Amino acid sequence: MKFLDRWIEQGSRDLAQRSSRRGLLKGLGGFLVGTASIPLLPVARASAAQGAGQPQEEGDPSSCDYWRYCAIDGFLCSCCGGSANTCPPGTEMSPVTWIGTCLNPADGRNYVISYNDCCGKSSCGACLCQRDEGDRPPYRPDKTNDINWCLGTTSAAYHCSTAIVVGVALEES
Amino acid sequence: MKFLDRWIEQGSRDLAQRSSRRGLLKGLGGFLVGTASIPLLPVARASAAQGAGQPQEEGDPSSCDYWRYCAIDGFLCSCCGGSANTCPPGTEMSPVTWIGTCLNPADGRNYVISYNDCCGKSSCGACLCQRDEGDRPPYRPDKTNDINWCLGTTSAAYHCSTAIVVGVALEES
Amino acid sequence: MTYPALTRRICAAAVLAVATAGAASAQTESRPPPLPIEPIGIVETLPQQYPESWFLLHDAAFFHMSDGKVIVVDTAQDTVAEQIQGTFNVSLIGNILQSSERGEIYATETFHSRGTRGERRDYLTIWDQKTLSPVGEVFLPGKKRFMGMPGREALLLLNKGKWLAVANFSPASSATIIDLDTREIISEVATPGCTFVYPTATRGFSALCADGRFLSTTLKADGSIDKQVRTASFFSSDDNPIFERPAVMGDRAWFPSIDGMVWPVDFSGAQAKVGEAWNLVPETERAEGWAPGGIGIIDEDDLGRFYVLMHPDAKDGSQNGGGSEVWVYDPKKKSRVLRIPLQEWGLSIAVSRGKQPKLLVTNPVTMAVELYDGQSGDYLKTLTGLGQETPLMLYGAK
Amino acid sequence: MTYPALTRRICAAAVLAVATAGAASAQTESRPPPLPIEPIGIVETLPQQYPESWFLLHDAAFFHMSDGKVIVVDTAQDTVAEQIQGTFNVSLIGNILQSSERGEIYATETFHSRGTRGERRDYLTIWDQKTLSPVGEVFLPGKKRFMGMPGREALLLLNKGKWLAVANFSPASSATIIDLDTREIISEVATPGCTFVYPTATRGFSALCADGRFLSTTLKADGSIDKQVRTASFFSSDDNPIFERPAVMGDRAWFPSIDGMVWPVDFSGAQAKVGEAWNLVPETERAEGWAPGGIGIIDEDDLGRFYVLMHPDAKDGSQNGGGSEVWVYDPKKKSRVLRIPLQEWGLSIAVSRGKQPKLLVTNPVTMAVELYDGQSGDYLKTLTGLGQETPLMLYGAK
Repeated sequence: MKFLDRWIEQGSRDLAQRSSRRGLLKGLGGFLVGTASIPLLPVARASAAQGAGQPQEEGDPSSCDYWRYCAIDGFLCSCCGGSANTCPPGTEMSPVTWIGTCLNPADGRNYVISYNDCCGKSSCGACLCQRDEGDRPPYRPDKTNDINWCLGTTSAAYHCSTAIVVGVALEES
Repeated sequence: MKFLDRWIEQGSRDLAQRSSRRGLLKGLGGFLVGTASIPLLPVARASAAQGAGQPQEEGDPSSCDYWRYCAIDGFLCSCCGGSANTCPPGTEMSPVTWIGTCLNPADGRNYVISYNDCCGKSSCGACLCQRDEGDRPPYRPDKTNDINWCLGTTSAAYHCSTAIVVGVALEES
Repeated sequence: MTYPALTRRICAAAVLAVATAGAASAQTESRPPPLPIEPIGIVETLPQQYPESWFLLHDAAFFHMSDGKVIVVDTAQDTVAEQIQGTFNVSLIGNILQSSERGEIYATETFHSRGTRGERRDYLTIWDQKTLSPVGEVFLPGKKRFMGMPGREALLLLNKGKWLAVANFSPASSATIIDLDTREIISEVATPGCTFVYPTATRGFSALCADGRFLSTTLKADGSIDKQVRTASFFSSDDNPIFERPAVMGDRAWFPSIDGMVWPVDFSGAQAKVGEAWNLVPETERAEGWAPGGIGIIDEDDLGRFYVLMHPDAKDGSQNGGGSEVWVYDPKKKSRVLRIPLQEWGLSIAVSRGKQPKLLVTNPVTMAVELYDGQSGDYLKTLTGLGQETPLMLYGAK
Repeated sequence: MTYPALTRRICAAAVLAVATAGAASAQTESRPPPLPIEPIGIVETLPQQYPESWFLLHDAAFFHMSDGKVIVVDTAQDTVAEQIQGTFNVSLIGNILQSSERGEIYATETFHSRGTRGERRDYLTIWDQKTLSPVGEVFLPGKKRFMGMPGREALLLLNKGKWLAVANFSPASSATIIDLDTREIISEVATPGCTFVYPTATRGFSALCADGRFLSTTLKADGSIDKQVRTASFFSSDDNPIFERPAVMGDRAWFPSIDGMVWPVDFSGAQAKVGEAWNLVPETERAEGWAPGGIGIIDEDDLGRFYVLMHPDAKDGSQNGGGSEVWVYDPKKKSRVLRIPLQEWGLSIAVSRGKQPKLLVTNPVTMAVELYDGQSGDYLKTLTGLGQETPLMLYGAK
């Protein structure tokens, strides 16, 4: 028990409280926003390596910084047995959801991303990611990630969120 | 326990991982055993102050070191809105349970302690305490704390454990 | 329940020991008498009225949502054992509302027949304040009760506390009106394009619309619609959205916007009246980019002031992330009266009732809650080890 | 589901954008073509047979027991995204057992109609290995399925994998026999004073008794009792208790005792045959007080060796607390063949199948799991951030 006493005397109590809750800090505390300081990794997508003649994207789909996740708030299905656009085994994808508009740095286009939730198992718990860009309160249902989108599914249990390309947004230039 | 000392010397990175999981370390990791190094606090029990003519006990019923908890493994009801021998509001006390034999240092007697669980709400989560003295595997039901004793209650949800004096054990001397 | 044979033997031995204990101690003159046998089965209760120092911590358990709970805490105490008064479960990110007049706490919950799968059933559970036991429930049909980050705007007491409105979102939006005397649903009011329930007149509620208006509904004595009217649009949910979370004092409310303004709203009549917005950030500090942010971002005290969780360097995406300070406002003067720097960071706040308000803040780094003095702004203490996972919403006890 | 009006508008705009995207990119010659529209609703599946590097982590969620789960993990991978293959929920500290022949995982679960309250119902849930979806369930009547710290001795495949035995404890003890072809209960066998289910003969099971014996039961083809016999008492549950957790290889098992001995048991016949105990601790190290301890304290590999979680300075109360080393034994030689010092501390262990066994250990300090080489004892890696709360039991995938 002595270690506890010393530990408290050391004044390290506060430090020690942080722990794996750091994950919560990132997600629920909202400090984590995609930054350019994190290098983008090559994505495992066959088409990405095939040059300008093929559609391109880059980045790590299991990283919160991945371009598609600009408006996300939840557990990344990529880390839960699914992928950026598929659900983990035994879950069900919600047919209704919120959408975001994210810039794909590999081709300079803005895409409409549909953040369909995977439902029917409890919180995946891995890779909590909160970016919230363009997020609006629930009175704007199309743009809100603050509600449980496991609607129209057989179970309301939220497991993780995907980020599916559903179209190119209107080009600015 | 030495590994813990070394671990602390290693620096605050590891320390930072410990967090409120400290509770788990104590309970599930089983390092916490009542030690005499922690001073016993006066218990809020009217009879305790009244000298040798009255029954006596001492210690802090919300501390894992409290004498009654010698065979306990679970959340202390004292920390959950109950006390050492009562259940928190809205729970139900299990009628069957395991028993331990604990030495009351205030009168030098061994008492039979009944660790009735309080049931019907999910894990209290506070003051996890695992001491396991005299604990036996579940094939010895009267002496096992490894099973969920929320049996014979309307709900099987385990909330916390009490430590009720049900008798004086046979005196050794 | 029957013990197996062996257990019976052990128990018999214990009882025998008790019977002989008196004799044993009589032989040991120097010893005090033995501790008495204690009764089994006693369950604690709480006071009829919760003291001012009590708070409700809604731990929605973001990692275990079907096992969320509310922890009733006395912040005046110094140890976990004294702080925790009791708990009750709230399944699948529900919402809660306390009626001290009725001595009840209402909670929307969702259950599945197999935990996270199987048939879904939604309920309003009615908890007794004194026993923390359920004293009733109302089945909520249609699998549509609002289920999202917990907040104060999904449940509303109206009609002098006799009725309860439950906001629905499927994503079609409506409100279910429940008679709390009979514990039955008396009506459902569609609120197309508008969400949540804010107090309006005596027997009505307003909802907040995607096109920047309020939809105000007044109800007849049987719960059916008397009148539904929309205000003019006063904000753009694309360009200068407001938070859905206001400070509410009687029939007045203040809605902060994501860009740091606040809109006063008069809910006393049958139609919400939106006043002129004023800036939450003093002019000299605007370059620092302060704005509200978090989950439970706002609360009010009994001294007529409201509290907002603020963060600097606001940008798109930071509006739900919490803040480093709580700013206190006098809405009559339209000015900030106190600035409370937090120990670390805050995600949600709540204020206690009474003449000496205390501010409780969820620290998302440690998931502990910190207590501050509402008048001096002084940090008072940290409450942790309460068995909490993610106390996403806090409420001063009523 | 219908979107509200506004949502429909937004979605229409998105579709319009897609339609014109081809034209837009044609005008921008230097750019690659846009990403294609992706299908919605795709759900992953797993291979029919789980690779040797896969483990099942049973996270009983000690702080949220109704929301326990199993995480299927590939320990050969280096990132969380690659490691996690999927999860399934197991409610209220259930137990699991995998049948790779049937491609199914069995889990005992308990549900209440209102989460933690209301009617209790127990089930055996049958999960498909490939889809991690439930493909069947068997209602377990009597509210008596064993519910305690998870382990491998509460469920047993027997009759060449056609039947499943479920240990009951109410605290009266019995076993329920389920036919896995029909997914129906075929019998219930009382095991008075004896608990758990260990393999015995082809169509039988043994239970471990409070008086230090085994009760062996063989069954008829219809599941009814053929014969029940008790061994002589070989230990005292007061003085030299054994753990209920053996290493099992075919019809042989090794039961460690709390004081550091191990009892070999031959389960090949209709009656368990207990051999002579030998000491797990080499003579020269006995002064250090080594003994087994933890939750999942023991496992075996396909090389005929078994692994025990050991701690020094053992005393009354330390038997469930875990250990600092894993010791590997050759039961034929009755000797330790490897000593694996853990990075920090271990609470439960499991070993993978195959010729190159890996050892996975729950670290109760961080609740991460650590991987070691089963032959060299080398530390290989730590897996964490898997969404786990308390991975109390581990299983090598079958």
